[in-house]
Amino acid sequence: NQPKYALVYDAGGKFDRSFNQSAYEGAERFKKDTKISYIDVQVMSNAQGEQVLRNLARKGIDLIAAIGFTHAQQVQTVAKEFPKTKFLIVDGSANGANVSSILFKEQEGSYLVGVAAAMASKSKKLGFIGGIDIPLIRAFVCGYTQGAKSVDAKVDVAQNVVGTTATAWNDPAKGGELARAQMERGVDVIFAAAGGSGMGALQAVKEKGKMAIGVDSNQNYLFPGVMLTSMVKRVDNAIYDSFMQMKNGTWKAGVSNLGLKEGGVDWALDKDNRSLITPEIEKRVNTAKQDILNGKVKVIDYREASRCPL
Amino acid sequence: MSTAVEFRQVSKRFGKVLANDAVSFAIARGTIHGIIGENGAGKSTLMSILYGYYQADAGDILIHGEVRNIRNSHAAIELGIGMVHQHFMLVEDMTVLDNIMLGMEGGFRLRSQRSRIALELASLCADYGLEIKLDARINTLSVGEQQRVEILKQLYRNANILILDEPTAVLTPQEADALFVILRLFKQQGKTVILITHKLPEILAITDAVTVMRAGGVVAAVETASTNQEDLAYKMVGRSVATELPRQPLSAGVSVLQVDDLCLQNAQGVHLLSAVNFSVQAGEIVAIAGVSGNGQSELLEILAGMRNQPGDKISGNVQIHDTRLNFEKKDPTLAAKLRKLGVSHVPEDRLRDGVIKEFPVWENILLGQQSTQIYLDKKKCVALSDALLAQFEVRPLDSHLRLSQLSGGNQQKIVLAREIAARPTLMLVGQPTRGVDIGTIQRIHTELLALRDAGVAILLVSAELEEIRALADRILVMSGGRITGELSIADYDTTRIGLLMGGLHK
Amino acid sequence: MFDDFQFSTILVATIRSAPVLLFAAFAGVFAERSGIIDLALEGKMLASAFVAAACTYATQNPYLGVAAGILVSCLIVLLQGYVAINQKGNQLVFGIAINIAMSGLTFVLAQYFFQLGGRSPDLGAARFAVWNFPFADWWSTIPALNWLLGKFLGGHTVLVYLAFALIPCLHWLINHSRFGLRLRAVGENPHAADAAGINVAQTRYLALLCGGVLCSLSGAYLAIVQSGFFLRDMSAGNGFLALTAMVFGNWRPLQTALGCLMFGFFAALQIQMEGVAFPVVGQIPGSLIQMLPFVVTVVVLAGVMAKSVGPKALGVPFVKSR
Amino acid sequence: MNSDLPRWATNVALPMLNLLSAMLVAAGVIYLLGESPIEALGIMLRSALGNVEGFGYTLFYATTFIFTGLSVSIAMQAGLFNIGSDGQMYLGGLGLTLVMLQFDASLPAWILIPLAMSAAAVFGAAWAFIPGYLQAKRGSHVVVTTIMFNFIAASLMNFIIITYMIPVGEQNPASRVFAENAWLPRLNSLLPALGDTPLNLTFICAVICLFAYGLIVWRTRWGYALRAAGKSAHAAQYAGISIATVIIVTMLVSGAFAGAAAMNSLAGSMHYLSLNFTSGAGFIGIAVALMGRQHPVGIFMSALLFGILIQGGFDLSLEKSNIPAETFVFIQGLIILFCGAMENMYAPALSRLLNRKWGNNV
Ligand SMILES: Nc1ncnc2c1ncn2[C@@H]1O[C@H](COP(=O)(O)OP(=O)(O)OP(=O)(O)O)[C@@H](O)[C@H]1O
Ligand SMILES: Nc1ncnc2c1ncn2[C@@H]1O[C@H](COP(=O)(O)OP(=O)(O)OP(=O)(O)O)[C@@H](O)[C@H]1O
Ligand SMILES: [Mg+2]
Ligand SMILES: [Mg+2]
Repeated sequence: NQPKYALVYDAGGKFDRSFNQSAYEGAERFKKDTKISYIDVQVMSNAQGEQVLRNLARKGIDLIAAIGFTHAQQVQTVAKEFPKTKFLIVDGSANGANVSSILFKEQEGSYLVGVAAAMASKSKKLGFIGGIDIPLIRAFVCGYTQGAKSVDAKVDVAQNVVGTTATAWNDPAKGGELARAQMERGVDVIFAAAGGSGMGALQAVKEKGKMAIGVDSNQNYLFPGVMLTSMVKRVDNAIYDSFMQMKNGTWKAGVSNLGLKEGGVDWALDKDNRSLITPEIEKRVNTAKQDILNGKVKVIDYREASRCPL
Repeated sequence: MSTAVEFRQVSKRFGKVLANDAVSFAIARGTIHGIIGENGAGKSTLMSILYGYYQADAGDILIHGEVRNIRNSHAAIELGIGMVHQHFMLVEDMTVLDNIMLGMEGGFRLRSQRSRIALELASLCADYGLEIKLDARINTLSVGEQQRVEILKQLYRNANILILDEPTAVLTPQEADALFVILRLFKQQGKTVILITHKLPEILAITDAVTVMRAGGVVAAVETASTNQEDLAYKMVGRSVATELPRQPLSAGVSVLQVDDLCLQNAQGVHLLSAVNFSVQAGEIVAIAGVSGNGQSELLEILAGMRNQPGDKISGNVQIHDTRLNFEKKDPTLAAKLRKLGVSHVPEDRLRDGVIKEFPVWENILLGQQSTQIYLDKKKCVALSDALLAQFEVRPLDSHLRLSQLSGGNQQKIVLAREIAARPTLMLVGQPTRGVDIGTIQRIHTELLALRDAGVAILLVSAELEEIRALADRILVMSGGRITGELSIADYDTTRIGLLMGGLHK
Repeated sequence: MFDDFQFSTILVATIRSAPVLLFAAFAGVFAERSGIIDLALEGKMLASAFVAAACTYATQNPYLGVAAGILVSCLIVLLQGYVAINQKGNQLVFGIAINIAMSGLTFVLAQYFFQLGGRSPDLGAARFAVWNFPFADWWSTIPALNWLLGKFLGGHTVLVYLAFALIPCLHWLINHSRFGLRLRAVGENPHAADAAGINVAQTRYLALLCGGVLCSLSGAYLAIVQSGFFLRDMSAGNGFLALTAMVFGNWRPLQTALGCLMFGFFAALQIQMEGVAFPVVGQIPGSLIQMLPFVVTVVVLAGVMAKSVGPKALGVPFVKSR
Repeated sequence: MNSDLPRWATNVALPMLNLLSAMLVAAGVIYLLGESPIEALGIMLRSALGNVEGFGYTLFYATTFIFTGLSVSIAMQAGLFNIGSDGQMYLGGLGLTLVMLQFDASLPAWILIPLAMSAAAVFGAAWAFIPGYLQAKRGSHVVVTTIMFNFIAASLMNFIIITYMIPVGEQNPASRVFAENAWLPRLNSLLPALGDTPLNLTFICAVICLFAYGLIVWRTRWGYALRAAGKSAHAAQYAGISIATVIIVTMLVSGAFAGAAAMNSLAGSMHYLSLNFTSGAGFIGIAVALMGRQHPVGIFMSALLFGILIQGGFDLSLEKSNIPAETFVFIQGLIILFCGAMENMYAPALSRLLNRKWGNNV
């Protein structure tokens, strides 16, 4: 008897070209490799989250993967009601003997792209664009800045967020405007972590012939020659692995924090950005990676103490 | 003489109401033709059909002998028909010139057309002796001036059939006379005028023929020369209408309203009222006569606690019974407080101030009285309302109807009924019979006199001297914001009052 | 952080982002001056943004995209006219219905056609060309001229110039043309206009259609010029901001344009204020700075521009009876 | 307009015809998406009404909409278009959360919960006060100021939640979870037959508020003044009703209703304050108020309709992966269009039909 799988996206939706999509790709890979299908759902509002999880649990799904921190509390609640069902929460943490939480050390990946950005920048002015001002986004900025400053302490990082409501992730015009404003002020590399709004930023960067850094999944292919790199967050791997473990009976509850070492985050280097990454940059980034891996560099996690002491 | 307009079996139904019932009559070219009838008789509806405003359900309209299908006002205008509506059809925020050229601009660019049309209008004004500032905004004009704009509009459109729906209801006698001069000029030029009015003397004075309507149909069509006021009134109402009402001798009591040195200055610094002094005793009717726009409306507003315009300065002393009114602090609830003192108020513009058209009748009966109890017991309120409707012969007798479903005259009766039912000790009444048919006028006058005899102090503002003569015990004449004279009913003298109204006191 | 505000940058950003609000607010002016409340701006923008992007992508011609956007916007407007003028329905409800329906429909269609999660593919090169002043090699050497001609006045797409050119045109059309006179009359007192022989329904339909065209340009600008693709819900409240600018501007073209530019200016200022350390208060958190344009609007409305009075017949269906 | 139709026709037949039309268009869309409309409708109805638990969820969603619908309705009665219910609900959530976080360890539930409810109402009212005051005293258009206040509320709450509410080390921008005695009693604890739904005490409050609303607006002098001021400023002045007072008080009550809406999701279901927890419920309130014609029964029915759409639509999209959840956003729009904006579309035809049937005596 095969276990049954389900995937619950958050309000960003399955094709957000960001972590929901990444989760979807992981599940698809699992489906291709094992010929086992799964159910996927998207919630429209917070209150629905709990209902979705409960519905799925009642349907006899064995492993329910919830994507996005908005589900954290809901998973915890529902997991308690259905002790036989396994839950996976990505990007958030929940307690429970049947819950596994996967968090990412976004700061480590951000550190690497910060290094690359500082190396590639001629003006030594970098930009960052976030969706909403939330801890996750602050963790991105903090790692990015730390990485950049490790190359050259005089590097400046301009940062903006798109907005405060849910539309902030779907406002490419504003994203583009933020990017243009930053470029007007001399910024020549922009790291956009703002969902659909970020796409607007990348587009604006392309128009101005500057460089951009993508987020979550490898976005290099979107604008070859413009994308300096992407800070990839392997949600797909997390989902794939978790589903596989379930299949093989090795699934375990608990919190895992996936950083560089665990292959949870990384920077992206492929044919699309090969031309922008000079050997020096590549060397410097790889050194930084080594330093983090062997503990020589400790990357600040904003979320630990809600501070970014730089 | 050829006919200008002929109605053949014209019928129009609104839901359950048959507003026009197979109406047939002809209007001769180059005449002034009167149409009279009770409130709700169907006069306005018929004219609206002629002007293309409504479509008749059945029947034909012939213009200059030809059957015409008048689909909309545009078609009517093309046929040379013009209409001056009772509620003026002017855009308040625009200038006189823009209002007149609206719909007949002559070109896409206004600026070049404006000067051309202004010249044309100037010569028309000279021809007809009209005096109008073309660049004034409509909302700065008096009612009489607005009406002149409407007429100028029709002249500019070269209307040769002119419909006027109750044109004199809101005019002063002087303004009415000026209007008739223009209408006669019209007639001299071979144009046709259709005049709707509730004032029989006007009919007799100016029309050539009269059509009398009742309940949607024509009940009589006569030459004016062959009839008289009593006859017309009888035909209209279907019973004889007494013109003189019996009155008890005056027995005035204590002073209820005392006004000393009342002054009002508006935001622009204009003195609308200056040093107004008078008093009203219990059991008497004091009437204020005057050309409208000379401060009577403002006086009534102040006394009713409704004057609350930004920038107003009110000074002086107003005392009702033993209470002195305080005007220092603008108090929007003053009107409610006055009611508690026993003041009732029939406002001049009843349909604007005195009712809420979207509310059912029984809720309108509560207006102003709403603060007497916390919980409004619907059963009790409806019962009260039903009783009042019966007492005042409001038709239809249904408290649940939306007020707007009643005819204008009946809406007026509801305001009056409500204010009388409040058992006031002081009653403020503005223009009580404006736009009301003669049967209803008689009813309203009877009620007011009954109140007076019951010891209520009544302050009456009216532009109708006839009405003042029928009701008042004392007459105050206002002009330019001052009281220019006072006389008792025994000394009633139309010429003297006329002079005082013109501001010419001894 | 960077030491100073770059005022010039703010001005350029104001110009660049103005068309979205200008087109939409002018659409609102047309509809509302004729007496029809237009809460549906947001929905129309979204629909035409989608259609414009999809069509541009399919044909690789932005002009065809804009034309298709206009067509769709006008179709919605015809429905709006049918509801508001013929059916005498509730105009507010219509607006809300269209906004909600379009938010759903554009996503469903975008997903159906492109499978990109409510996004259209990137339009790539199929976008409007940027217009530049001639003799660039001469003036670009002088910094001031370079800014003025290269960034402030030049370097925009045709839609930007169109939006700004519309300001005086609209002012003239509304206040000094026959159409404008009739439009205003119909919005202030349709009964008077009707009595003057003007076809109220026709005038309102015409006004709505003008608004429909303008509104679609706003959507097209969002999708084709500013973003380069369509994204679900990308109107992001701009339709409501445009309405606000219109009320703020007392329903008059020039003041409305001023309101739009003010919004644009404060949005640009807000972008520059993020992360800047201020003398006394220090660095203001991003989410508080986001409030700036909205707080300014409230303050200005409450202070300087108190009492905006709309067309008198606004929102009241015209029924021929007194 | 359709005053010549009998009551059953205007109140039942017309809305049904309109709903049917909306459903037909929706069916077309579902068909185009490659699914069977009949089957889809079946799934929806079964999920939203056909089982106790689903119905509980439907009522749970409806509860929030009743409150926001009341908020918009009461303002509309006074002639004010309050678009700010969403922001007021958001702030109401803040008030409730502050009380919960402060006292959930120290106070017993029977004090804590009423206290939190009042705080929600007070915060909502306070957020509505400023637009109300500005409208009353300065004439600033309440439509514009409330829209602005929605944006300002979003920024402010964002700031407060991020800066002060997130427990240290947490990722989720949300407050900590309230202690269990701060949770509103669920109705299934009284009536186990209801099954496992978050339907809670707030629903009872909502029904009480509907009654209170009807009573206050149509049967008290205060409601009379409110409606009079909303219909005619002149008549209000004539009757000595202070319009400024009416505006301010009405906005306070409207804001309080919106604030109280926060109870349902925060104290009844989620038990913590999170970013944008309102999910646009305030805007749905506008649709509810307009479609329900500001009448208590109408508000209840249209809130229920939206509850059905959300609950049923959600389950449908779960079962039919071809139908994205956004389809129901579209269908919501269609229903508002047909039942709200074109409500009288069939009136002439219906009245013609009836006239033919019973002769021409209507
Ligand atoms: N638009 C309408 N809808 C329904 N009923 C109407 C409408 N217009 C007029 N009526 C009804 O038709 C009848 C005739 O109205 P009309 O206005 O023609 O009367 P009138 O003779 O002008 O009265 P008045 O002397 O008061 O002006 C009235 O009973 C009125 O209620
Ligand atoms: N929808 C409607 N249903 C029923 N009656 C209506 C409707 N609309 C208007 N009426 C009636 O039509 C009549 C004509 O309106 P109008 O404004 O001419 O008043 P009126 O009767 O002429 O009164 P007045 O002469 O005092 O102005 C009014 O009595 C009004 O109540
Ligand atoms: Mg009449
Ligand atoms: Mg009349």
